[in-house]
Amino acid sequence: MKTKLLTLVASFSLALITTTSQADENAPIKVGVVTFLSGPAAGPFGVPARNAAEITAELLNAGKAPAPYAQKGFGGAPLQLVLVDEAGSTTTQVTEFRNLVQRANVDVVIGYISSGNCLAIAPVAEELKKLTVFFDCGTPRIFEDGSYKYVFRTSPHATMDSVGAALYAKDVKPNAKKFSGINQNYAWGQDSWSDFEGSMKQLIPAAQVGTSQMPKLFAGQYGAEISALLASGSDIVHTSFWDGDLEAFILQAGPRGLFKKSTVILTTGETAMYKLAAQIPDGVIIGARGPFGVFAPNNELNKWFSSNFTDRYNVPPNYAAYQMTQSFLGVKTAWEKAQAANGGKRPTPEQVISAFEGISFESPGGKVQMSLGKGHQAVMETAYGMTKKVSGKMTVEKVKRYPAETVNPPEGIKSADWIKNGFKK
Amino acid sequence: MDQLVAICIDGVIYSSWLFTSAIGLTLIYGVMKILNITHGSFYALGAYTAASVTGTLLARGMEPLLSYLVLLGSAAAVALIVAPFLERGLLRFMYVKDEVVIMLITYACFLMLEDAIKLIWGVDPYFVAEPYGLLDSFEIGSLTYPNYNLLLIGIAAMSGLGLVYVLNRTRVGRLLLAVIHDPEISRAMGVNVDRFYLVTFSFGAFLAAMAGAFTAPTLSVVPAMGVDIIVLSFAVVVIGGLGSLQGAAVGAVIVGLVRSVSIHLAPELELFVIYFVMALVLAVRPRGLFSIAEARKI
Amino acid sequence: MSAQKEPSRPDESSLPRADSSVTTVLTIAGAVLLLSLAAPQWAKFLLTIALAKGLVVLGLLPQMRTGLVSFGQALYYCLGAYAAGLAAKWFAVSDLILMIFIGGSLAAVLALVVGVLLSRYRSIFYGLLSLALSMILYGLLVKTEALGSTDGFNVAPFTLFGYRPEQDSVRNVMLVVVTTIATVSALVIHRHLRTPLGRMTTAIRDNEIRLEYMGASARRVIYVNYVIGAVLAGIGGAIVAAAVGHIDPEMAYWTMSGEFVFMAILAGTASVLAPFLGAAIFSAIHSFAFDVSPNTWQMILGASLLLVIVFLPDGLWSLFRRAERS
Amino acid sequence: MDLIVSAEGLNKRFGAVTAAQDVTVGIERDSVVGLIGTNGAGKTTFINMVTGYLKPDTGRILFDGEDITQLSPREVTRRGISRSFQIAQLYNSLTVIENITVAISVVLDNADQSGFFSFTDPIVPGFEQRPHEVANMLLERFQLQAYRDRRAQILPGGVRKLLDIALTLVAKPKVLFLDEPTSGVSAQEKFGMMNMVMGNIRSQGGTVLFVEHDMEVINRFSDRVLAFYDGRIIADGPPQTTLSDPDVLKYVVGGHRAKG
Repeated sequence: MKTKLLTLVASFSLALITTTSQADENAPIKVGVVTFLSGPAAGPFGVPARNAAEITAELLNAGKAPAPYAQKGFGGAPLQLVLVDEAGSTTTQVTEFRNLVQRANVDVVIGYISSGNCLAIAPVAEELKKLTVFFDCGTPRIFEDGSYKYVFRTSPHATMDSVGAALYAKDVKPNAKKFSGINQNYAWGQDSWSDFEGSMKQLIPAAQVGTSQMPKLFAGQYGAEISALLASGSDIVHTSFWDGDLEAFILQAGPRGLFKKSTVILTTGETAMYKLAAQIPDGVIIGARGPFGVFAPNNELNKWFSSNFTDRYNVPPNYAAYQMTQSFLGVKTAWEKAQAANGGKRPTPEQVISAFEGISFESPGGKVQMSLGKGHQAVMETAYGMTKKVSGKMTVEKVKRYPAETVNPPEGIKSADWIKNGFKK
Repeated sequence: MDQLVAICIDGVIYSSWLFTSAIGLTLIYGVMKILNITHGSFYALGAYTAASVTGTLLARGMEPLLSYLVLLGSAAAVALIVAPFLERGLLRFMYVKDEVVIMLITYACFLMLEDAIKLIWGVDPYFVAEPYGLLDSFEIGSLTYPNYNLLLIGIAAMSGLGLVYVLNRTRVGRLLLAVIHDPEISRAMGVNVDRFYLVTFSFGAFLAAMAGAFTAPTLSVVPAMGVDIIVLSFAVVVIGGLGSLQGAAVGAVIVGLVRSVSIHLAPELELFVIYFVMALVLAVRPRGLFSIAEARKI
Repeated sequence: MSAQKEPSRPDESSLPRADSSVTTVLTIAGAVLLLSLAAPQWAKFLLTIALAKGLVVLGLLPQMRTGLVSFGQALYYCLGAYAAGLAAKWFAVSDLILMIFIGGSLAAVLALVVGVLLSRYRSIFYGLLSLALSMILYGLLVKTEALGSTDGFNVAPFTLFGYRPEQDSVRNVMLVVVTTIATVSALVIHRHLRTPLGRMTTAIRDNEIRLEYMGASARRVIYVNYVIGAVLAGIGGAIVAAAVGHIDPEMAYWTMSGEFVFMAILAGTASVLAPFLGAAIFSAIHSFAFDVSPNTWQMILGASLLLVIVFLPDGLWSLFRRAERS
Repeated sequence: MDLIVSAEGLNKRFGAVTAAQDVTVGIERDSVVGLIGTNGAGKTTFINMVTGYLKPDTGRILFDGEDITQLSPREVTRRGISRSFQIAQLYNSLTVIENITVAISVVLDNADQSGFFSFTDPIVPGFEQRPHEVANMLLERFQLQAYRDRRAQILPGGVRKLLDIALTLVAKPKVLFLDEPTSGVSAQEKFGMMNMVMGNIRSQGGTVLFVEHDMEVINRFSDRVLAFYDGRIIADGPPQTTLSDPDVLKYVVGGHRAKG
């Protein structure tokens, strides 16, 4: 044990030395990357995101990215990744974040899938004055309940998913009588459902709630819930399940004919659509938490990213991967803008931040605008579609795109209120 | 009416799943007084092995109906390889220690096995959905149930009754009861207690692995799937009374039914059901419903 | 300190009287404080959390001496944290000491009630019932969306006697406060274990029937120890809430309780300082494992626990004893 | 006559086994009573009932005129009845001195002398001495000094017995039951041990009932003997008369010999 303590101290003193070399222009830029490397969220989000981070850093360092990202690394300086597992309590995560910043002396932290962790990290990032970019976590509370200088989120927040889902539901089932939901019994599931329910009440006032099932997170067994959903005789069933729970739900609901009985909306369905191509029938509504994966625009950047990613890891990138790369490109844009303003010299964090606020940049998922939360929160368009097998291959049809301003609240209005007031601008 | 039927069916299905998942735990505790946290690891190992092996074989064009045997086989394989290694290699040296300390030892093993699983299978989910859909399905009112559920109920019943038979009707069973009652005296009387422990532990592990293996087709096999099953089966066996088979059965039925009632009538409460029942039962019967009486001390 | 002489055993025959250990504890505490104030920021935070969790483990110590292990200590850890957090959120309480006091008292109130029930339980059932109770709190908090469900909520920066420490001195203030509380608690527990009541704790583990035949009430002893444990857990939780600045239901989850027992076993119950050692080492291993192998840290954690249990049955503290003997 | 303990018509069955049948007996204050009988004759059951470990199916037990039939061992002990055990009941992980300290602690605690805030040694009720003085006195009286810091676990059988008895004396009992104090002690040592034990008890006064298989010991130390057989008291009186009673010779002494 003692030796381990020593190692810790040693690593710290090492860190001290490295910091002194900050001044040098092309010294590597240390990027702390925090995603789930263990636990249930590792498979669907954590590891794809880590892979995306690694391949993106590698391609950027090699200068192998299309315009406008052709410049090496960030403003010519190579990127050096420091990985941390997001697993464990928020206390652990706050501790590890501090270690990242003060022991590993990273220049910027990109990460966090769990909303709880994002909420906990934000104030700490302020305290430590460290540029921190959330790439995936969903809760709108971060910039609606707080205001931060050093914290950015380059992915749209979760409200968009539910509102988009409701809009699509209205488009395909304008006169639905009943809608139900099955969502995990924790913040993400509860928020997703209340946003969806709220939006539906606005969009299809006639529709009633059949049942709202809230199984325990990672319950795995949904027999009874599915019976309840079947019995409710709903036209629409909404679920924000992800990962194992989503897949288990599909596997169990399929044979029991839920997909035949009701139109099912899987807001994160994109992560499962290829894996479970055999089990997902046609006509299931799926989303990707934004214009990612199958919904990504057909542009240079997307081709570059998805082809490189697929070649390396033999699977197409899912939305978590897209969001990670998006964060890197966002920071890169801000960094280089600041560096240019700084006469080509390495910008201070403050300069990067002021450059970052309110910018818009291109990502494999399309246009990203940092237009909420005083320019710290991104908005994007979103898209939903219906599954359709074409010669055994899983695809989406009837894809509808909803522009950013229709699925995101305007600056200064909380998502919940915005929905309650009928999406008034 | 329709709902009542649904409640019962769902309850029974879930109960049988719970029972299969928990019975191994209560068996090992009953015989060895070990509250075995690696139970969750064996559950996960069973699921992973079953999913990967069955998946590959089916891909190689194996007769689908054989997949059930493969599921069973993979569970057995897991138990035969990992369990003896754990019991002979580590646990048997620890029996002198405190119940709680042994429990922590299994906790440590659980942590390591978690990562071991990750190293072997990675973090991507595994699927083996075929066996679930294979057996057609039955209709009740407006509800459809795959017959696979009946298979699960059968497995639960068989493993339960099987154990009861072995314990009460066979010579081995009686010897085992003797070992349970007093390992020292049994040893003195020439019973090979060590072998009984080895076999019990391996069989308990097998039951856990089997639960995992036969659950695998109904879900996606992902990291940490063994974590929740631990507390869940703890709750079930504690409600029934640690170390008691009929207790585990009753516990499973109670939890299963209460849960399915709450899902159909008050979904909001589902989250607490198990712990409420557990706390309630313990408050009334400190050692669970079918507790085994303590021997007199003086 | 004298309690080191033999593991998990009260020392000698002297019933409560001031003894050498007081000075020992004070010196060690002082040394720790001085060293840590010189340490880097991240280490200060690591230590603050470790000491706070050490308090919870300290609360486990008397219970473990009676041979009872609570797998639900997280109940009071979380309760203390939420009590402090809500006091800050709803009543704009920001004073660190007041928050800690509130956390501790609320834990005490609940424990005084629950303890009546729990003191009837022995062996594994004591642990399992406490586990069930903490999981019920977990469920309740997950259900309360008003409090952010599993996301929890942030706790505003604290003040101390009306002044808000500067950004860069926050860690030091925190550290001084925690070290003081830890020291006092350690001394209180040390003394408690040497009072007639405390003397009975180990006796219960060894032979409860005999103790009853001496005219003592084992239940009372267990009850008192349980409440003490709850208060310390509540205090620890409140400190963590203030230090981390965020709280969520995870704090009541069974794995959290497991972590506390883990720490307790790691260091052993020989001395009232052991819990803090255990917490510190655990945090160190954890952070180290995260550092060197983010993909397989559980492996390292599990292995180290296993090694300690197998080779140091009385916990790491026994190393000190050996050193002392040789 | 002045009865301190009186049992009236105690009956106790364990399933088919009759452990006590209509046991009625009065014990005079400050007497020394020997209990004899083959194993399973009901001696220990009698003790267990009087000390509250077992509840009789019928009948009642009076202590100083108070009905203690339904009281728990703790409550019985607090009223002044202590017992030692056939198999010495000690705190095995503690040293001899710590075992005694626990006993003293219980007495102090019952006297509400938690002493958390008092920084001077409390006075042990009944001894009017400080804890360590009481402890040392007992060590001395029972010749345990040599074992002072040994764990109870590793003590020789005889020493365990002595410590067990020493522990019972800390509460200054009015009535003391000794369950086979000399079992596991060699014939030569028996008398020495009994002398020491009885001496110590006498020195602080009180009534003694002790179970013993060795008739010489009974003869020497008891001034009254109760002979148990099949859960009943088949003879009761001074040693000489009881030990020469034909039933006793047949069922107890003989039975005992038969057992070897």
